[in-house]
Amino acid sequence: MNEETKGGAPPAGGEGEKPAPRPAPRARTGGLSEEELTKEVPSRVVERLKSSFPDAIEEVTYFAGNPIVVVKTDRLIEVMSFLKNDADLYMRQLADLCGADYPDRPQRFELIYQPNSIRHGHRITLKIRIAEGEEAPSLTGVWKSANWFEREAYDMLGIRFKGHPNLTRILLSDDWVGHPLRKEYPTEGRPEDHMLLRDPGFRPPDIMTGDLPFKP
Amino acid sequence: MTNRIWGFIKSVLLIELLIGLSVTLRNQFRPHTTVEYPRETPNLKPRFRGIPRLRKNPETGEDLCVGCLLCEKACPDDCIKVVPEKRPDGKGKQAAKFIINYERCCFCGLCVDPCPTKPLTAIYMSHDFELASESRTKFYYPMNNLYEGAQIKEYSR
Amino acid sequence: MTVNEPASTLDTDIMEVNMGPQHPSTHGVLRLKLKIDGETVVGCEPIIGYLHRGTEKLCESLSYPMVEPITDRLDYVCAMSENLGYMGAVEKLCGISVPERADFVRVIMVELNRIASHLLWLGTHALDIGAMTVFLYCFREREMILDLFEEFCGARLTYNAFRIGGLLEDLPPGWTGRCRQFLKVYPACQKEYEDLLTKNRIWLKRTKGIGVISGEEAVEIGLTGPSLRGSGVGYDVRKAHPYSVYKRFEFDVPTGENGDTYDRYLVRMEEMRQSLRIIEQALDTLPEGPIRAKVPNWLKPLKGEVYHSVESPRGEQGFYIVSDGTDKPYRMRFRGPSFANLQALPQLCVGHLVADVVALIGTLDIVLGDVDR
Amino acid sequence: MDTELLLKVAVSAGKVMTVLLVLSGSVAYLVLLERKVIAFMQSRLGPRRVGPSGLLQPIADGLKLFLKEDLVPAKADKWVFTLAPVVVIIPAFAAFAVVPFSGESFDVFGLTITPWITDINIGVLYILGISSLGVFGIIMAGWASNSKYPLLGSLRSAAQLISYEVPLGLSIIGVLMIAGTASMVGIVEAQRETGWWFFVPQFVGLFIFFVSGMAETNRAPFDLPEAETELVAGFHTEYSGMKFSFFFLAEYANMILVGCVATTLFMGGWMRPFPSVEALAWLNFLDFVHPFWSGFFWFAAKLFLVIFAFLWIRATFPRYRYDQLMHLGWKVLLPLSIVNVLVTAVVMLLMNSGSSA
Repeated sequence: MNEETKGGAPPAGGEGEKPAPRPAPRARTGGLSEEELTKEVPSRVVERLKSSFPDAIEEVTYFAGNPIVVVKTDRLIEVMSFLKNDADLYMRQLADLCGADYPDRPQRFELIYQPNSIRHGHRITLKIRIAEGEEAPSLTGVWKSANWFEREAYDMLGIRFKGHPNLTRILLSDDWVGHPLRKEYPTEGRPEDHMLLRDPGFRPPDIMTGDLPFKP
Repeated sequence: MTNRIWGFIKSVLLIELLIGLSVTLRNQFRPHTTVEYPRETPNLKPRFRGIPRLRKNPETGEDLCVGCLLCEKACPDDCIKVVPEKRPDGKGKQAAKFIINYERCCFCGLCVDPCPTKPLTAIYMSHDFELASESRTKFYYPMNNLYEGAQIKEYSR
Repeated sequence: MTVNEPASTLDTDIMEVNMGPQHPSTHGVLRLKLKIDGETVVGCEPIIGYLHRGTEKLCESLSYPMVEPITDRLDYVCAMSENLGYMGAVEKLCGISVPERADFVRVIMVELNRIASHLLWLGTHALDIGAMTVFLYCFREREMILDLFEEFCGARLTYNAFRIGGLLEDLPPGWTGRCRQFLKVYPACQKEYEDLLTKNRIWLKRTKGIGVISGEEAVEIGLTGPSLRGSGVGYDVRKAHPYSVYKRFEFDVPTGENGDTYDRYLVRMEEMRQSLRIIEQALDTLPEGPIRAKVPNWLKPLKGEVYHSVESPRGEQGFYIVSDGTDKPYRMRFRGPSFANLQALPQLCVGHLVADVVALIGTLDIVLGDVDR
Repeated sequence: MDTELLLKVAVSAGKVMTVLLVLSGSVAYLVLLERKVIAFMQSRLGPRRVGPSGLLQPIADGLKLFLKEDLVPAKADKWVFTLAPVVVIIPAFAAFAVVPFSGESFDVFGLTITPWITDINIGVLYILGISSLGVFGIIMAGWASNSKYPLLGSLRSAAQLISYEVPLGLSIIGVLMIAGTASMVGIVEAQRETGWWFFVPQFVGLFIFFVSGMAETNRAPFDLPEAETELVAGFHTEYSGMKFSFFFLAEYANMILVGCVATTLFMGGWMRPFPSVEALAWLNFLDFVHPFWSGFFWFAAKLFLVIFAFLWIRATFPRYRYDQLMHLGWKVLLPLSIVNVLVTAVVMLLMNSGSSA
């Protein structure tokens, strides 16, 4: 709708686009610059975590005002129990749990947790990284709500959780092959094949080659 | 105490049930809200998004489409295919083939946003929405039919 | 689920009943494996996934603007909230600030949609419990809202109404007047539903004390939205983590006391009134000005990841986007409130009768498009 | 062979056929009425497509049901499955034998044709007895379907019918005590004699009768056996075609029956309002055709009122839960009906002793 396409970063709304020295894909957002987005923000949760578990934290980054803490896998339950039960943090709710797949990394999967403190309004993104074949610790002992989320992560990415009471597929059928959210899983199948199975006489018109039942 | 007595009387007299009954009885005499659809045509608002169609310049009758492929790129469902060609007069391009696969279209209107022929966009969301058809091939249109509105209505009776 | 053997000399058996996926009151394609002893539910296992469309995978091959129509189809009952949440996530990811007028219009739309969604919930919930007239009254009023939406964005269910950085089109002329008209008409309509239900003894019998969950437990199991607030926890994303321009409006977050079906009903009824308040304030202070920030059509955000959540009518609707610096999201995660809420169903069901199961499905207000994604 | 007997049999058979036909027709149109009334209450229009504003809809529905494939589930007990709808529908129609539809008799060829099939001196008991037979059909249907939802539905239904039979029966006793007869015609005549229609002294009885009647006929808010949102369709989930339509007809026939009984016992049957007030005699305006018709008109009008109340309540209220229904039946209605009987007895005793003294 707005100005588009004709090369070059558009002049930004508000803050102004940052000029050059940035790695490969040039961001074109019209919004804040990288510095502003990745700026460190004071966070009580991170402070407490750093002081209580100095050796469990691998990495702390910030994006858009939200701290992202990477925790060592074997310390996860400890850290999470602390987050949940510490009176100062009191993150009683696990809002979300999801996995992400990075096939080129040595530790292929990331599990991303979003604990949430209803009393204090804290929020933080917590991550662990695990390699393929490795088992992640299950949080079902800490939060009941982790149950289905972990089943979903297993279903979609094939991450196994140690200590999960019922680690079965949840969204896909039990006889499904593969884990769809892995990057090597194809996005597109061929729905036409199914059409052929149903009606052998039906020839799908191929829109891309213009092979149509009429002259366009 | 009086409250409790009053409450008891109320509950014996079924007051709240009678109030409920009065609501339904009152509504019996209100005008109905049914739209008897195939008999009455629904009142479509100007911005209603029906199936996307192509449009000619209403003054000159020329094709508005300049074959820029922006709609093809913007479509989340991959349902538009445009084959551009040079215009006969040599100025710019036009669409030689313009195919919309209505089987896949999700009526989102994202193809209209980037269309460069402002203010009258070449592709627009028409008010036609009666798409049911007996054959899948009917969902692929010859380009000529894309220009005409209200084509697909096929049912009878 | 442990099954208590009834102390009886008669040989009794636990019967397994399949409720759904095709059943009149499962609100879509939810399947419940119920274990019943007579009519008492002793075990309940939800089986989901019949509507799984792989949207998270699909989003990885679409550019950022193209995802919006997909968010419409997650929770199709409140597509505006989904739109707003997704827009918020992308704008957070890119650091785009939205013009004020656009934000106000968005809030009006989302709150109208909240009313529409609660109306649909009320209708179906009442229908499940047997009061079928409320269903049609609710739809009558919902139609008014949908007419307003149709006028604004051209669609009645899958709106695709907002664009990254603002709106596609401004409000049509005369829209605010018609919206005010609706605000004027609506409270009387809501009184009708209340007359039919709130004090009705049958309704009270069917909802009071059914599916009680304490606030602590509700937080633990991941309930959000009205289902959580019915248990007395006043957690509302609009207040706790204000997004858009919600900070500028005055509204209350209603909470229940007992955490039963009736309280959740009251909370939602009150929420509709609060939404009316918000819309009224927004209409009164609707600023003039541009409706869209300057955003390139072919958006390429920086490398990074954000979690953004909004208060959809069902609860916390979260969007987690991982960007790898290209024009397509690397990983898109939709945190559906219905998915998390449905997890509490087995806990709520056990010990109640079969007839209460439908009331409990209704009170959690699940939308299967949101559960299965 | 006695010709008189033959003639009597022929007349009876004719009346039976008439009642059957009229009843089937009115059941069909009762469905249309229900759909229309509820639609108007819900600001809809109801069926509109078949015939002028949907008037031919029942015929289309009946035709559809008649032509529909008649499925029997593979594992069902075929005999019982087929028998069940018959067992349900026969008592539903048979109970109409003692209902007086009007007060005046015809004289045709010297024969007096009464506007009721028969008038037996235990008419009320006959209706109670016959109508409670239907529950066997329902149990048979639920059991023979060999499916879980019908089984649950039929169990619910059996429990419900048996529990509500008791307050239903007790609620009538007050009327019987005042009238001093159990004949349906006699009760109407008794109402003419006392000058009061019995809903005035017996309003509690009428209330209990009405509520139990709703429960007996499985109408909302007591439609648990076929609670659509819980048990899909209850005991007739597996039925289709004609067998289904038998259940359907029986349900609506039962509804009309309850209406007829309520009209006869409590609302003065075929009498016009205030039958003792001569100034209102013009209310019998159909007398110019035949007095039968004005009686029938008033009977039908009262029946319509009762049935309208049924529909109205269905459109308004939520559904009870199974245990709450039992609670209402045994712990509220049953004691109330016993108290009603006692109070009636005491009052009658007092009045009688007053008049005799």
